[in-house]
Amino acid sequence: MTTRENKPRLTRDHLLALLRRMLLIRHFEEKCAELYSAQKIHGFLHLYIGEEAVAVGCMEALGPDDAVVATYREHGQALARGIAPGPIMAEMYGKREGCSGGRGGSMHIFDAAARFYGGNAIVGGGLPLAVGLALADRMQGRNRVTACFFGEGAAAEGEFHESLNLAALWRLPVLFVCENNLYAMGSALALTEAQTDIHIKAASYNMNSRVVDGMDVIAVEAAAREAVAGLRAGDGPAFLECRTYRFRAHSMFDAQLYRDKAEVENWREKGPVVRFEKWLRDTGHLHDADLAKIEAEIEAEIEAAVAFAEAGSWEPVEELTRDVYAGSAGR
Amino acid sequence: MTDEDLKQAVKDAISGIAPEAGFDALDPDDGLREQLDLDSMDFLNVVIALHEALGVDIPEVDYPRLFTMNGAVAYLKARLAA
Amino acid sequence: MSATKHMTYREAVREAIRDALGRDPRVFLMGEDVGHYGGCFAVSMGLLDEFGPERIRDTPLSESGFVGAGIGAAMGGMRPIVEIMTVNFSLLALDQIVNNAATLRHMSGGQFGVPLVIRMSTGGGKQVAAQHSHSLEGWYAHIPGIKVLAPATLEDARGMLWSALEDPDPVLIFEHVLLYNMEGDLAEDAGPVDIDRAAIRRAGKDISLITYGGSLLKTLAAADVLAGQGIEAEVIDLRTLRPLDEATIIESVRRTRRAVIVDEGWRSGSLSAEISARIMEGAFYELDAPVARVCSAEVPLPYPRHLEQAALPQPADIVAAAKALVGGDG
Amino acid sequence: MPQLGADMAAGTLTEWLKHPGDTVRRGDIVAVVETEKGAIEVEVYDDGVIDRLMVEPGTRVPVGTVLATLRGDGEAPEAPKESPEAAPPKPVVPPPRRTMPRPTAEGERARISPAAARLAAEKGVDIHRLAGTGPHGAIRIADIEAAIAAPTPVAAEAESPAAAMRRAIAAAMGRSKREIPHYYLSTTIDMGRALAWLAAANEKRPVTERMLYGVLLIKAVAKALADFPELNGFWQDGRFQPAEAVHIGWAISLRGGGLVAPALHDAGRQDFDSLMASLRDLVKRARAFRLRSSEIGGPTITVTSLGEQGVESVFGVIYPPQVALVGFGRIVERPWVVDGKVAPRPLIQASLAADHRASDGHRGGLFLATLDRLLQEPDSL
Repeated sequence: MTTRENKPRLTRDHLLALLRRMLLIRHFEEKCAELYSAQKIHGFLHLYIGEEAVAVGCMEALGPDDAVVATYREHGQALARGIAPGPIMAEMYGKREGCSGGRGGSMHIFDAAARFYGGNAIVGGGLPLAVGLALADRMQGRNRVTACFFGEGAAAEGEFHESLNLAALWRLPVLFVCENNLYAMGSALALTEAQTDIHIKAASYNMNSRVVDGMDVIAVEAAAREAVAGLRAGDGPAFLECRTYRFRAHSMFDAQLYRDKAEVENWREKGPVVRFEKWLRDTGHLHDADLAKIEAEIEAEIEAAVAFAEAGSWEPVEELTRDVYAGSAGR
Repeated sequence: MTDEDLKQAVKDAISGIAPEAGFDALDPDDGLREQLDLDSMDFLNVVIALHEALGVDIPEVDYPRLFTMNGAVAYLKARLAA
Repeated sequence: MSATKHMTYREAVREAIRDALGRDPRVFLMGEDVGHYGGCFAVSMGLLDEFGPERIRDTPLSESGFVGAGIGAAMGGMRPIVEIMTVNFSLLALDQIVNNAATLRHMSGGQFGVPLVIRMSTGGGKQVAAQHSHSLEGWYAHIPGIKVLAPATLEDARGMLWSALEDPDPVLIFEHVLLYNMEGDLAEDAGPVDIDRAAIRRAGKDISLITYGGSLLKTLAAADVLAGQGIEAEVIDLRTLRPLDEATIIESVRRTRRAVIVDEGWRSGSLSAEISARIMEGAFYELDAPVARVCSAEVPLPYPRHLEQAALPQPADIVAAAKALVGGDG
Repeated sequence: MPQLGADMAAGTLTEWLKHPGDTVRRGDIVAVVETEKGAIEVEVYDDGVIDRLMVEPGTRVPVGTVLATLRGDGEAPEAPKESPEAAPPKPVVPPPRRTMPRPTAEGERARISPAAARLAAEKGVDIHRLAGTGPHGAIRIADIEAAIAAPTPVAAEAESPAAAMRRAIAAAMGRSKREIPHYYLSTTIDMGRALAWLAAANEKRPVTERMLYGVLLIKAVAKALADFPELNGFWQDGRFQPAEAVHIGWAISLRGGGLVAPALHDAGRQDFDSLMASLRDLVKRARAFRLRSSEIGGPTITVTSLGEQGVESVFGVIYPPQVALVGFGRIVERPWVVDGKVAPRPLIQASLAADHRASDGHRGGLFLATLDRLLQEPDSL
C-alpha cells in the first residue's frame, strides 16, 4: 500500500465507505452475471469485477457538479457516482423505470441529475463528448471538471488522439481515466499497441499524465485528487492510466481463450477488494463484525434492486417514437 | 282492293314498325304479335299506320280481330266494303 | 417592395451566422479554417476579427473529434455551429452524428438533447473529382433524430440557420457548392424562415417537378423549356429533406397526376427513391403515369468537364423525362 | 443451461464437475459447456447439494433447459422449479401500412394507369376494348374520358351494336348485383277503373292520339314518387343523392335481344298526350337502334312493364347508380272482392326492387300502396 504524504484523509469512516462502495459494485456485478444466465438480462453485459478501485477512487475526487462520460463497462462508475442500484438494475431488465427509461440497457446508463453522460458503446466515442462538455463549461465560465473513463483499447482509435489534442490545445478541464486491464476485448495489449505505456502517449500531447496501481483504491484516490486539483487550477487536461485487471470475461460470451486460468488466479489475489480488506484488518480498521454488517446491508440493497427491476413495467409500444425529437412523438 | 293488296298493306304497316320482321315463315292464322314479337305499342302503331294508309278507323274493341293476318285481311275487307 | 440588398448566397450565409452570433452568446462557430483562413468557401470571412477566437474556433483536421466536441458542447448548454468543410469529409464524423447526436435524446429516455447545427457543402460540378463531389444528404435524411435542410435560395440561406439553432435537436444544413456564387436581391430585413415545409417555386397543372438544393435552378430552367412546348410544370423546392413535407408533395401530384423527381444523388437507395415510394403510397390512384427520376449517373464523379456534366442531372434530362410522362400532344 | 452470450441459442454439456450428493457453494464451477466460442465453465449461484443430473454429457440443449437440480443441505429431493418468468412480450411492431391492392381487371391485364383504372370502374367503362395513348401504350385518363364522351367504342368496329349493348348491360347488371343490396316488394292492383277511364278517353280521341295503359302507370309512378324521394335518385361516393326531378326510364326490350331504358323527362309534369307522344316516338326509334346517346342517360328511376306476352310479375335488377325499379306484370282477369262481392277484375302485379342502402321496406310498401290508390282515381293523375 502506498504511504506517501498526499494520501487522502484516512479516517476510518472514509476507508469503510470506500470498501463498502467496492463491495457494492462487486456483488452487484455478480448478481448481474447470475441474472444474465437466467435470461433476465439480455444482449451484451460487460462486468467491472476486478476494476472497482478505479471507479471508487476517481469518483472521490469529483464533485456533484462535475460530469462523467463512461463506456459500456460502466456499472461500477454509475454506482460509484451514486446512482441508485434499483434504476440501474431496472435498466438492465429494459424496464421503463430504468435510469435510461429502459431504452439503453447495460451499455447505456444515463442520469442527468448525476451528470452521468452515459455508457457509450463505440470504443473511443465518448472522448470527443467529454472534450465538448469541458469546452462548454470553459466558455460559460463554469469551473467544473469532466471525467472521461475508457479502456486502453480506445488508445488505438483516432478519436483518442483527436480528443487529447483538442483538450490540450484548448487547455480544457478534462480528466482522462484509462482503465488499462491489459486486454482490449480478446487481444493482449502487446499485440495491439507499439507503445503499451498509454500515459506516455498522452504526455506527448503536452498534458499532465501519469500511471497508478489500479488495484490500490487509496493510490487511485490520491492520484485522482491531485489531477483534479490541477484541472480546477486551469492547468489544462490530465491523464490517469490505471493499471488494473478484469477477473471475468470481456463480456458474457467469451471463452477467454486469450488468457490462461493461472494468470486470472494470480491477479485475483492481488484484487482490489482482497487487498484492501487485508490492509484494513492489518491496520485494525476492519473487524469481522464490521464486514458482516456491510455484507448484509449490501445483500439487502442488491435484493431490493432486483425486486425493483422485477416489479418494473414495459414501455408501451405506442411510445416507441417518443423522444426521437424533442416534444413531438417523433416523425 | 284485292285480298293480296290488303295483305301487302298489313305487311307494310308492320315493317314500318319492325323493319326486320320476316313474313315468309308467317302462319296467317296464328297470332301476328307472338310470331313477330309486337308489343302493345307496336300494335297501336300498326293500327295507326293502317288507318293512315287505308283511311279506316279501327276502334280498340275490334283489335282482337286483327290479331292474325287472315283475320286482319277479312276485317279490313269488310270495313272497306261497308 | 421593401429595400433589397444585392448579395451572393455565400454572403447570405455569412449574414445568418453573424446575426446568430449577435443574438445569442451561446452561439459559436467551429470548423477547419473558419477563423484565420476565413472559411474554405470564404463564408466566415471577417468573423474572426469581429467575434474573436473563442467564438470563431479553428479546429485541427479531426472531424470526428470536433463534431463530437460540438455535440458535447451542445449537451453542455452551448449552441454550436459546426462547419464540416464538405459532405465528403463528414464520413469521418458519421459515427458521432449517427450514434451520438441522433440517438442520445431517445436512448437516454429524454434526459439529454443535442441542440447542434452542422453546416456542410455538398454536390459536384466543379471538376474536383470523385472524392470531393459527393451528394450524400440523402444518407443523413435516412436517420431519425436529426433534421436535414437544403437551402436553395438567398432567403433560405439567410433564414434557415437561426430557426435551426432554435431547434432543440441536431439540424444539418447542406449548401450546394455551385450556389455560393449565386447572386440575387435579398430584402434588407430578411430574417428567420420556417424549416419544415416545401415551397412551390412555380405553379403548374400538367406535371410536378420535385427537387431541392443545387438542382432547383436546373429544374426551373427545364420548366421554362416545357412551358414553351405547352406543358405547365409545377416546381417544388423541398427545402427540408427530413422531415419530408409529404403533404405538399402529395397534394401537388394528386393535382398534376405526374411526377419527376430531380436528385443529384445516385439513384439506388436515394432520397428520390424514398419520395417516389411515398407518392406511390399516397397518390397511387391519382397517378396517370409512372413516377420518373432524374439522378446522377451511378459512377464516381469523373474529373474531365464533359464527363462530369454527362454524369450530373441536366435540364435536358428533366425535360425529356417530363415529356415522356405527359406524352403525345401533351 | 445458462445464457452465456447475446447470440447463444443452445449449448452442449461436455462434462459434469459435480455429482449427485456433492455439496456446492455459490460461485463453484459445476460443469463445462461447449459453445460456438469455445468451452465455458458453468457456475452455480446458490449453496446446496446436487440432487439429480437431468442432462447427459454430450447432449446439446437450448438455453434455459434445466441441467441439474439442487436441494438445501439435508432437504429431501424435490420436483424441479418451474421455468423462469415469461420473456418480455415480443414488441408488437405495427404492421407496415398495407398499400391498397390494385383492382385486377377481368381477363388479361390491360396496361392502364391507376387513375384511369379508377375512373373506368366508376363510369362502368369496359377498358378491354380501348387502345391506350399513354406511355408504353398504356390506357390513361384521356382515353377513358374519350370513351365516356363517345359511347360507340373507338376500337370496337368488329363488334355489332347489339354485342356492344350486351357488354354494357352485362357490366351494369354485374355491378348492380355486386354493389346494390336489393329488397323486393309486390302488391296486386285492380286496374278496372283505370282501364275503363282509358277506354272512355280513347273513344274521344283519334287513333293517332290513342293511349296505352303504360302511360297511366308512368303517371302514377311519377306522382307517387313525390312523397318518396328516397326512391328517386342515385347512390354515389358512398351516399344517396336525391334527384331534383322525376325522369322515368321506360324499359324497352328490343327484338333480337337487348334492352334500353330511355328517360321520359319530368314525367310527373307532362300531360298524357305529350307523354304518349314521346313514349311512342322513343319506342319506335329504340327498336330501330336510332336512339341518341343523350336520351339514354338521365333516368332517376326505371319502370319495366312486360306487357301482354309477359308473365304476371317481374322483380327487376336496379340500373346503377339508380336506387329503385318498379315492375309491372301482365294484366290478368281474376276473381277480386269489390264492395263485399266477388267479381272478375283486371289485376296487375306491381313490384318494387329498391336499394336497401337508400330506403327501407316499410317506405317501399307505402309507395306501392300510394301507387294503388292513385290508379283507383285515374282522373286525379
